[in-house]
Amino acid sequence: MTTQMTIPYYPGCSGKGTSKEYDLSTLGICEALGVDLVEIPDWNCCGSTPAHTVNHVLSCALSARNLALVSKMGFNEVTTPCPSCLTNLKVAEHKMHKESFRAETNALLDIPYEDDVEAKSVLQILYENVGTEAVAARVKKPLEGLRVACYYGCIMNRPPEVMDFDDPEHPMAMDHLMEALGAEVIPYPLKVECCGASYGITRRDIVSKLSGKLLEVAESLGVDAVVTACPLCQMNLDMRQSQINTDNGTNYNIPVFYFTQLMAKAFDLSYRIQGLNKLIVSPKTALARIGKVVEKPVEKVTEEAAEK
Amino acid sequence: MPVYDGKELRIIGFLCNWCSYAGADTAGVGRFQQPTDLRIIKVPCSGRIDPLFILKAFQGGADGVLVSGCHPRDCHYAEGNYYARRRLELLKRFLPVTGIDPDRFEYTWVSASEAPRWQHVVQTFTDRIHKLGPSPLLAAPLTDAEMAKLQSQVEAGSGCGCHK
Amino acid sequence: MLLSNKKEVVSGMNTYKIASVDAAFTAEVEERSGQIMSQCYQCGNCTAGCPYTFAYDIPVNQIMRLIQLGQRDTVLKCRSLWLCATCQSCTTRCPNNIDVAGVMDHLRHMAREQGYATEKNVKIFVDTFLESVEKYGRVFEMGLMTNYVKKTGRFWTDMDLAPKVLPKGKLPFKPHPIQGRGKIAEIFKRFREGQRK
Amino acid sequence: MRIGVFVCHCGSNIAGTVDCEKVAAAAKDFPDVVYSDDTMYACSEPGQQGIIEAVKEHKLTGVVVASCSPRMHEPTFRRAVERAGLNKYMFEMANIREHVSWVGKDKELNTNKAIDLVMIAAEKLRRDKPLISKKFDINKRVLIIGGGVAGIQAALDCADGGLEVVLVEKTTSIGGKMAKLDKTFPTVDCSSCVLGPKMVDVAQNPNITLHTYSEIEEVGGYVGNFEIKVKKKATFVDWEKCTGCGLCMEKCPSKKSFDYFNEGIGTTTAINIPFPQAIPKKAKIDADFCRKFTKGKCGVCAKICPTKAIDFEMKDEIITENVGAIITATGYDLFDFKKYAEYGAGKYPDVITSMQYERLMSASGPTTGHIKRPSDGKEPKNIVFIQCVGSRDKSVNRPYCSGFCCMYTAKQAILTKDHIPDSQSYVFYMDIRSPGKSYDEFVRRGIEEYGTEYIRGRVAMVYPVGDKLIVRGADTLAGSQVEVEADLVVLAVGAESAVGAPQLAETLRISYDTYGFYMESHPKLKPVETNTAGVYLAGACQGPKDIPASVGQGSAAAAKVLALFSKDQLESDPQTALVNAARCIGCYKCVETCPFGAIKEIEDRFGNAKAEVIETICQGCGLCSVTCPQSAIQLQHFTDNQILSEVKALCPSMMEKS
Ligand SMILES: Cc1cc2nc3c(=O)[nH]c(=O)nc-3n(C[C@H](O)[C@H](O)[C@H](O)COP(=O)(O)OP(=O)(O)OC[C@H]3O[C@@H](n4cnc5c(N)ncnc54)[C@H](O)[C@@H]3O)c2cc1C
Ligand SMILES: Cc1cc2nc3c(=O)[nH]c(=O)nc-3n(C[C@H](O)[C@H](O)[C@H](O)COP(=O)(O)OP(=O)(O)OC[C@H]3O[C@@H](n4cnc5c(N)ncnc54)[C@H](O)[C@@H]3O)c2cc1C
Ligand code: SF4
Ligand code: SF4
Ligand code: SF4
Ligand code: SF4
Ligand code: SF4
Ligand code: SF4
Ligand code: SF4
Ligand code: SF4
Repeated sequence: MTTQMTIPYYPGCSGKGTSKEYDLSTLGICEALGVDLVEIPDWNCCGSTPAHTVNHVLSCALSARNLALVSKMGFNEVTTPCPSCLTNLKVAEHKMHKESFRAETNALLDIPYEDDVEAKSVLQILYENVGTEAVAARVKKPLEGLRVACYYGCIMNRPPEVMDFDDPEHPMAMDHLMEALGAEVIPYPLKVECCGASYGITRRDIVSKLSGKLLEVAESLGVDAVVTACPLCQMNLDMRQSQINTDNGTNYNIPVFYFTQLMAKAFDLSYRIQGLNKLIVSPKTALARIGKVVEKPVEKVTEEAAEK
Repeated sequence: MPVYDGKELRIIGFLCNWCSYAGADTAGVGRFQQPTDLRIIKVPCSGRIDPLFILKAFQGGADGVLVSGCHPRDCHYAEGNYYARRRLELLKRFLPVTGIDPDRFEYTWVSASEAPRWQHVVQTFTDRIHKLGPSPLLAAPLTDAEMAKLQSQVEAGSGCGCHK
Repeated sequence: MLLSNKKEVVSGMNTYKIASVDAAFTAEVEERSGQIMSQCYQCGNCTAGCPYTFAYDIPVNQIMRLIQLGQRDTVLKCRSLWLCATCQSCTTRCPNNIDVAGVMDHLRHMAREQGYATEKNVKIFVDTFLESVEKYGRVFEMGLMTNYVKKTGRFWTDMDLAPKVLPKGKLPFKPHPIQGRGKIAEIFKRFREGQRK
Repeated sequence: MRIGVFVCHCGSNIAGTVDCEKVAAAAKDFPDVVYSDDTMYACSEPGQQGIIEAVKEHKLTGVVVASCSPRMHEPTFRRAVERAGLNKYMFEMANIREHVSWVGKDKELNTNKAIDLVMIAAEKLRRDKPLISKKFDINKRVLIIGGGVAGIQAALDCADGGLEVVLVEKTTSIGGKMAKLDKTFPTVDCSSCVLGPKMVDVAQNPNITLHTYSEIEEVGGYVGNFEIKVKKKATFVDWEKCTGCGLCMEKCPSKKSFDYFNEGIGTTTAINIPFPQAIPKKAKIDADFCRKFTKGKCGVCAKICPTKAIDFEMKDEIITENVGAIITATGYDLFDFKKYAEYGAGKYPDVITSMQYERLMSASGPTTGHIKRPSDGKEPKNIVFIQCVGSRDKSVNRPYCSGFCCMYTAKQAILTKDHIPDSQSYVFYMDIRSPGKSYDEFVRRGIEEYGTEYIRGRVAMVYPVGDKLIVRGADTLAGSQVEVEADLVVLAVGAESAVGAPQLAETLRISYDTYGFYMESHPKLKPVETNTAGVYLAGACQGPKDIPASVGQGSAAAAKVLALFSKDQLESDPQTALVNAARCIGCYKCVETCPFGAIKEIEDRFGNAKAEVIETICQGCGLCSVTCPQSAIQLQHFTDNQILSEVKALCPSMMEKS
């Protein structure tokens, strides 16, 4: 029951560096699900947040070049795993509906961007085009017993007018995918709170505070792991977890997966594709839970009450 | 708020008493400024408006004619505006035959509470008429005979819902 | 029980002169952002949701108020502008549908154009990032770090991470420039030419 | 014809941007105009007297007043003209205030426009004919739709005035929202102690016929003689037999039915009497939850009922009521709080609506008046109230203020302290709106004596941590973000128009605004009238209103109906259609078109088919005039000739030709 589709793929710079495992696992699971990701030839960096904080025409030009490349491939859709890249692609598309803006932007480009190309996150493609049923059907080793909190990051779904996917306050796509893998999803209330973004380098105190809060709530829910869809979130929560512990006097030890890694795990794909060795906080203990179903302590109470 | 100073055009509005006339009043009460070209004729219901009135207005040299009534479903007389809509839609399609630019005619729905909407309607319609300029018909107005012929054409319109 | 209340003591009130209201500033922000400032009724929802309020010198709803009051310098010199992460919380929840994050973005542009940079390191980071993009077409993360450290003259605060991260092979030591990198440099070049005009 | 023109200054309202003298001077040159003058306030007593004297002195046969909207003062001037001895239809008005002086600033352009408007009025007047009203009998019964406090008050006042009242209520009991409230501001007296006796009065008053669990299906006729079709929905209990003993409720096995009266806090049985003080106190089966209907077997209630009242075969029934006037008092409904996902509304059980909170506080509620939070039944200590949820919020299309939520929140915070002395209430607000007698003092008392903590700012999000809810808001006065750890969050949901309000308005042929609230005839001068003769408004159906205002309007509407019925006959509006039999060819296109069935098919004395208008039924829409191929049927006062004369007045080239 696999969907056969081909779609241009924009990995984003971090996919080739700090979030290599996101890139590899994305490619791996998509292949397993019959989604053929074709990397855009010679794509360039979208400029991430820095570009649009400097100038919108410049920022959109960087993304428009990529969109034009997609057009040239003969497609009108593109997918990317990274929410930051996604935002830039979508905003560029959105803003260029305005004639004058389009002209200004195209003036910076060699090949003007004239068509409409819709950008979608890999998460959206998996959720909408592939579907949870097909995902569940592909599972070889269900993640039963693994208790996860799904964290989407601040810009995956916001602002809703631009992103146009899932609920902006309580998104559920990743939750449903994780459920399809057999994992136990604990409702995580801070799904869309900001992790501190790229201030890790300039203002480490900010990231320690914001990501610290995310970990604090995750720990209070008693989850085994946090699941993310954003390279920056993952980096702040995983790589900087030790810094957070130092700064806040805490002692968290919560592994932080990309959702695609857990899919690869459940699909029983190769270790290289799973890329679990790339994680800083060791996922060993968490993964050991798989197969051992435990009692739910906290959440049960409120859910039953809600039923009443 | 551009007012067409010194070169007003002749715009006639037919407004139903219950919704649009009241809406224009509400706009007045709220001091929603509008261009001054429009002259309003009050009728009980948009369904009272005979396409003939509109043709006569154009024949007499009006540069634009605006009809406004209650929103569909909101008619004070239950269904008058449905009749109006059918008739006016037909008239709109017939206007080119008469040599009148159909852009000089518009019908719209404005309720008693929609003062900003009324202001918007008057502003955009007046702007539109000024873009089109004075009606060229003034030079050679239709004769009454031509008029009568036209009216019979409108009335005989195939499947004309307005005169069922 | 109030959990946290950022400023223990509210910093003293300033006097602003009504005569100092710079209507042109308000108009410029409206023109650039496409948002209508008078629609903000100061409910504070943006500040309530902004994850960075604790780090801001002026909370975002007050920035909106100061724009209404045409306080150009106070706004463009504030540090908050440089700390906003464009997380979209404010935009998503503003009851008046104001794109607050967009306004912050445009204020940053204006601050930059006027040569203000009250959070110097943030500006340096942004500049360094874009230099990397301009040079290679993609970001070269390792190079970015090195250059940032060079420019700020600060010891690399993430040194503690090095032993953990480097062995994972996630930070290539060499850039992967794209073939079309000349094209990217040109985008920047044309952009600068356009700016000068 | 001798026409007199009077141009009103309205102080500076008109004269400020229109040169009234110039308008009056220009009018002197219009055909048939023999007198023209300007006047300071035309509607004032001296103004009207001036018109009357001029009519006599100059032997005028028709009058044009150029002033405000005819919707404002046409009746005033018609009466003046009548006092001067003319037929009141020999009068036209030019609207040079709402349509001229108030919407344009250029005095010259305005003056020209005013002259044009006077000209078309004079041209029409030249073709006006005297019209005589007919008298007709009225049916002195009144229909009241909606049995909330406003409808109850109107019903009792009308009944006291000797009128027969038909009260139609959608749910099974009257009482409306007020019946659900615990105590009411600003006196904090028990809601059911105030309302209960009134409800009983309704039940006992011989002049009041009560149809509950009923809705309006169709409205025909006109002021004085409406014909109403009322749908009595099937309750599956024969109310003639049901004594309200409640045995069925004890035994019904379907105990998890949705409890509408308690706003879903707690559950009820499929067969139920919504609350102990219900009027009428009769049981109804909720077919969505009854096992007999959903599963096909049960019937326990039928076996247990001592009076054999249960009737599973019962069908909806349509009955007809004839009345002379209608008061709508259909109230309001509450904003769907689930739209605020950031507050976890509908997701976290301890985030509830203000109305749910009323039920939690009420002694007759599911917790018998002990405030227990829904999740775990614990008594909350920190309670956060969030204001303006679904009000003053453009992003959810509710830009208006709901008016009473500031006050009920102040009340709820005070009552919370009474219930739980060691509790602390926090109110996140944008503005405190308390403009009523003793209202602001009440709010201050909450703050000063009960220690309610008011925090000026909206809340961005609510999220649970452990068994607490973290409320993150802003304190814009302190210029900071603030977090409160709450046990219970109460959302002050705003008021919106009642479900089905627009549809009912269409049935009644009255107007409603963008949000479904009914439009009054004039916001200041006719607050309980509608634009449809004989239909009046009371209570929150016209816009959010608290109890004192709703009751006041209920009485006001009743007074209007009593005044209407103080005469035995009403005058019909003579602006009706009239058939010119000589031109009529009997095609009956008009008969097909008339939405009111006002045209009869008759034969003249030669046996020719002709049409004839029934004056008392004709509403004066003019649809028939446009339909008639012979122009034989003409709406009087709006004939083809009259309207075309106005068109001609505006079109110079036609003027030249004719
Ligand atoms: C939480 C809360 C607390 C409040 N506390 C106070 C307070 O302390 N003091 C105060 O002054 N005010 C208070 N109010 C306001 C008060 O509820 C209203 O002022 C009052 O209920 C308005 O009365 P009403 O009769 O106009 O409308 P409603 O009470 O809404 O009654 C309308 C009735 O019409 C019926 N109906 C609706 N549509 C139809 C239809 N199509 N056909 C037939 N019947 C229909 C309804 O079923 C209902 O019975 C409070 C409101 C809320 C939400
Ligand atoms: C500056 C201002 C602006 C306002 N603007 C508005 C507005 O824009 N819109 C609005 O809706 N409201 C407005 N109002 C409120 C408005 O004035 C009142 O709502 C309204 O006048 C109340 O009418 P009333 O008949 O109850 O009282 P009043 O207007 O006070 O009339 C009472 C009358 O009774 C007479 N009287 C008093 N005592 C006696 C006695 N013992 N014997 C005999 N006669 C007596 C008085 O002389 C007076 O003529 C405004 C008020 C102010 C002060
Ligand atoms: S949320 Fe919107 S309205 Fe409220 S203070 Fe911020 S910008 Fe203003
Ligand atoms: S976009 Fe900026 S100002 Fe808005 S909430 Fe996020 S960080 Fe704060
Ligand atoms: S008649 Fe109308 S315009 Fe004249 S004074 Fe009275 S209210 Fe004003
Ligand atoms: S239906 Fe029968 S058992 Fe139920 S309340 Fe009525 S009389 Fe009693
Ligand atoms: S038949 Fe229905 S209402 Fe009666 S007892 Fe059974 S479930 Fe209850
Ligand atoms: S009454 Fe108060 S809480 Fe209600 S909408 Fe108005 S300001 Fe908000
Ligand atoms: S439409 Fe005209 S002609 Fe035909 S029956 Fe009616 S009045 Fe007579
Ligand atoms: S004017 Fe004509 S169509 Fe309208 S109600 Fe009267 S008879 Fe019927």
